[in-house]
Amino acid sequence: MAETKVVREEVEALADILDAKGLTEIEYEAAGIRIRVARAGVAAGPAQVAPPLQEDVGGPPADGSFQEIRSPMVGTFYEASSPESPPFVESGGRVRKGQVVCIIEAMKLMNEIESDYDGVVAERLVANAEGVEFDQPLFRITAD
Amino acid sequence: MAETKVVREEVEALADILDAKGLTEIEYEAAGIRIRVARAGVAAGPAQVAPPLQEDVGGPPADGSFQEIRSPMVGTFYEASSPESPPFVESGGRVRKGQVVCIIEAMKLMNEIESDYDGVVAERLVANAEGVEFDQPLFRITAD
Amino acid sequence: MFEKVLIANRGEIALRIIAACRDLGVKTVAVYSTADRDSLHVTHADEAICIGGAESSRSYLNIPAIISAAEIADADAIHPGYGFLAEDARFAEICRDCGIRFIGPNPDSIRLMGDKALARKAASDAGIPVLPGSPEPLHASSQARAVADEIGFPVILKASMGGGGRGMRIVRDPHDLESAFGQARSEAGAAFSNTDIYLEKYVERPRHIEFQVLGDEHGNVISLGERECSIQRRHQKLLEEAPANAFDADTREHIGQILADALQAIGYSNAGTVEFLMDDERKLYFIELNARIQVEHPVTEAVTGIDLVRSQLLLAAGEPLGSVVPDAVEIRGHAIECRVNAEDPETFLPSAGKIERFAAPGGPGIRVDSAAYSGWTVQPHYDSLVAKVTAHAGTRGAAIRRMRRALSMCVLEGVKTSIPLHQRILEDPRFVAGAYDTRFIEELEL
Amino acid sequence: MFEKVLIANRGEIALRIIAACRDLGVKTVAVYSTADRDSLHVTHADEAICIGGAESSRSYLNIPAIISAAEIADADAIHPGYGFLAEDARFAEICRDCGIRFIGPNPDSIRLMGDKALARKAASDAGIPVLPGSPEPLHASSQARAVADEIGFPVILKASMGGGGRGMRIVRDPHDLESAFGQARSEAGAAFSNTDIYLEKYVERPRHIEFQVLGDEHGNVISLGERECSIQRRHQKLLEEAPANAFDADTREHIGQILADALQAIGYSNAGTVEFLMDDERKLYFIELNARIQVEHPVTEAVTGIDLVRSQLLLAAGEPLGSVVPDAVEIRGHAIECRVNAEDPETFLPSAGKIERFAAPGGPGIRVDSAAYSGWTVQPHYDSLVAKVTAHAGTRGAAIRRMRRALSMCVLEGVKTSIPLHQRILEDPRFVAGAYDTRFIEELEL
Repeated sequence: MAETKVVREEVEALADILDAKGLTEIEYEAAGIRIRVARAGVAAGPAQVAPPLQEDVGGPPADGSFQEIRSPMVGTFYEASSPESPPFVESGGRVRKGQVVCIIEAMKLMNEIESDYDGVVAERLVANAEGVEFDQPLFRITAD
Repeated sequence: MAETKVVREEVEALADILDAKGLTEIEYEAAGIRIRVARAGVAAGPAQVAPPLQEDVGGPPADGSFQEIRSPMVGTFYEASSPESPPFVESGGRVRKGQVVCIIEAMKLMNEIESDYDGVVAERLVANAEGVEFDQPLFRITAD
Repeated sequence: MFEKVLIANRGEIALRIIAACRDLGVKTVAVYSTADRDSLHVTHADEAICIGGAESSRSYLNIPAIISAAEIADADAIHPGYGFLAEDARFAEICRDCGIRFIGPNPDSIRLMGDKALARKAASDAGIPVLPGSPEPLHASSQARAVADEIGFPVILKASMGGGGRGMRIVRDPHDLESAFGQARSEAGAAFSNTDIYLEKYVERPRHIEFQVLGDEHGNVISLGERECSIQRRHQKLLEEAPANAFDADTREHIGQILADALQAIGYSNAGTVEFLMDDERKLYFIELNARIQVEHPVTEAVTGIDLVRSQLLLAAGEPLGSVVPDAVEIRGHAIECRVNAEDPETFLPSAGKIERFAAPGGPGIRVDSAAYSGWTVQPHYDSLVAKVTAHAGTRGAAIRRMRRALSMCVLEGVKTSIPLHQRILEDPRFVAGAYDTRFIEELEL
Repeated sequence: MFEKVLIANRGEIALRIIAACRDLGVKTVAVYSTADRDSLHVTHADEAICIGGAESSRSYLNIPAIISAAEIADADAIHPGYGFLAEDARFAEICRDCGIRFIGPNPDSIRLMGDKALARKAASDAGIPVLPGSPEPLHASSQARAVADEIGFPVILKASMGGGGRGMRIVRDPHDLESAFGQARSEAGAAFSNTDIYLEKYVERPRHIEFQVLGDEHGNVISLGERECSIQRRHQKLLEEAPANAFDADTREHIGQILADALQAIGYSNAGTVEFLMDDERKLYFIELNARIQVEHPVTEAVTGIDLVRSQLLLAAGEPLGSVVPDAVEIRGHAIECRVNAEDPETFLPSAGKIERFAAPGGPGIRVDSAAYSGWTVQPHYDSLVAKVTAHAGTRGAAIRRMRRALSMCVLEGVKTSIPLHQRILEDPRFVAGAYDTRFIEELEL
């Protein structure tokens, strides 16, 4: 559609200006159209910038860079594939990207949750058979 | 599209002003168009800090230090002691501390208002026989 | 009564349901999207569970997430509010299958009312007046002509599968019927791959009248009288009243009884709204039944004194109608609701953004339903309703004056709102006279 | 009707008066102190005039400034609200002398009711029940004994010029009367240089009952029934109800008629509240008449459907009572008001400061009167009332549930409030049973 193209051009034009001028935000509004382009944190060009704020995740690692595995759905957290089986992962254990770390049951479906990171399980944040929200942190993984 | 180009020019112009003046944000709105450009945190360019904002008193004196004579009560402002008399003070005239500058009538009582300052009457802010609030500026007085 | 109700909605209706639950001593579970973390329904519910991302499809329309939330919170019922999943028969079925009470009609009723053709037929069979027209698709313009001659012009041709005006033609002159029929068929064929066309009487300047009904699980249905919702822009209601203008008690009684009988016959339960067109001879024609609580329910609450959301909860829990509503429902005074939307008054687009200052109006006769507060952000992902202001008074004139006063004393800064439009409506002589129809807004805006 | 009314007050009552004026199409002038520049009464009035500094004596009690403001704004009437100048007979006289209508009783009525002894005598003469006691000062304990024997113990001795408990003695045993009389006299003499002592029946656990009256300028007075205001802390009302608990219709009718007759006889006009003590035998004793609109007027508005502030305006403009209130005043359902104060729950001191977040409760049956908004500062100069929440429902039980719900859904951050205390009151079994008296709060707080 022609309309899409016009919009695309305008947005690109604004994005170019953002870059060229070292801005962090442009808002533009005209007859029935509103465009906002922004780039968080770093401004291009001369300006020096404060380091990006670490999002507060409430947790310990003093020094620590860690990653979180978060729940992609609402459901019930299970540490193992069955009550008799050993947990998929244990605190202090090593995980590889793609490895199943737990199961979230939602609507009778067992959803295997995989690690997005290679590393060590620094902490498990949820008890077995506990309910979890969308986006709730489940594990903290520290890099090797 | 022609419109896109016009916008580009306007946005770039605003971005340049942002730089030149060391600002962090400009919002611009005119018939059917609204543009906002911003640069977070550090301003590029010369970026000395702007002088502290003068509190807006709505008036002229560009350079100017002036003092205000304010109404100590609610009432009606009179420039003279009677309709036949000349005004107590005129714009451009000189006043001395303690000199009567006007009358405020409140509850049938005529209250003479005196200047707190020596100086020149830069401006009279109230028309004759107009109602004035408590603390409303009546005259601006510039020092000699 | 339920122990704990999950509210599968957001905004003012979620607060409204929390209020009804709290009045009954029932615990509440809010669900929310990542965009709604700072919302009042999250603050006020006893528990709150994040169910997904900002887009409705990932959160408030996400059936598995909502059911899972109900399961982990151990909720025994779900109130769907309006919009989102409120009229999704499948959702109602899934709730039932999961042993969670869906607070609304049974899935069969929802499904029946969701199919406009079936609903119309059921209504007609039950003796509810419907627009005269062809009950079955028409295959030739001669058939169309025969029906049109019988019911009288103007008529409207509609594609059976239609929507958005395509395959639709209004015919005022019999001579135009044949060509209009051909055009409608080809448009319908192109748009929906189906050339079925049906024909209905066309009402030139209809008024929108709707009846509030309540039914229990034991075969009893009652009508609580009507509302008038003719003040619409692009089929979005802006202002509603109860009772309707110049609506007589006999008609209220008569239609109410027909509706109660008809809905009893199909086993309808819980709250519902039966929508009608009214022509200039004040004849009513069934359009559809909305199988849920309605945005504008406060006007009926004001004039009847009946708490409709509380009634929904009680009825869903199996209470008989006789213990939920008084024996004789009385209509007292007049009520008007204005839907204050955050929207651009020129473009009608949602004016998303942060509310810099909000102070709701108060005083006698004013009710406010709102999830807004200073500092709250109107989300672009959802509808633009910021507050519902309801004015109730002894007479329509007094209700109008109270509403004008309330809107003039509503502080809402930071977003553009529909208040100036509402103020124009409330000052318009036709509105004040109660002599308006669904074309009021388009004529006001000329 | 007036063209323009100046409101000599601030806060929620100023907004309440603006609302009533707006409903009547009357223009409004707000006056404000320098501390109240950002107040909603300034925002919402048609005009606003700064009249002085933050201290009440320089602004809201500053008669010349207020009269001057009325003159420069060309207001033809002044509504004093409650508190400040509302019961200042001199102010009412100055208004009259300046040709400005004072919206309230005439100065003579205000002055009569301001003198408690005269008011008591006038009430007694008019057949209003007063506490039995000595009409004149007593000069010897033997006199006191004679009166006490006649009316029965317990009795209370009070200094005629008294206040603050000095020169006051409760006597339960006849043997203690002589020494108590001596103590009271010497205390009175020391404190007030006047040893006049009088004696009254002492009510051990009184309830506070008050009747709302309205009178026109043509000699007609009506009673709109009673309120119960026994929930008080240090004589400050915290929660009020209408109707009173277990108050029978016959008493309402009977006392109402006596009041109407008595006030007609003295030419009382506009709104007034007649306060009574009620003893445990449910007998009523006149205390005083407040010649103004009362903070707690919304509970009467809720159950009668009568807008009292509108009525004040109409009556002051000379409308006859018959055109202001309906022929038969009906009491419908039950209403409760909670005064949400910004105060420290331990020390009861005003908790002045900025309100960080305010979201008033809404939904069915809830009315809010408030001048607060997020970002508004509770001023230390004035009273600490932030919002009045009124719940109305068909029954007292339902009104209590609605009030609990409303308070639980009131967001008020940044200052300490009385909400937790209100919540304790609303959960207390004695309160729920309606079996409480003016000592309720002190016993609750033990």
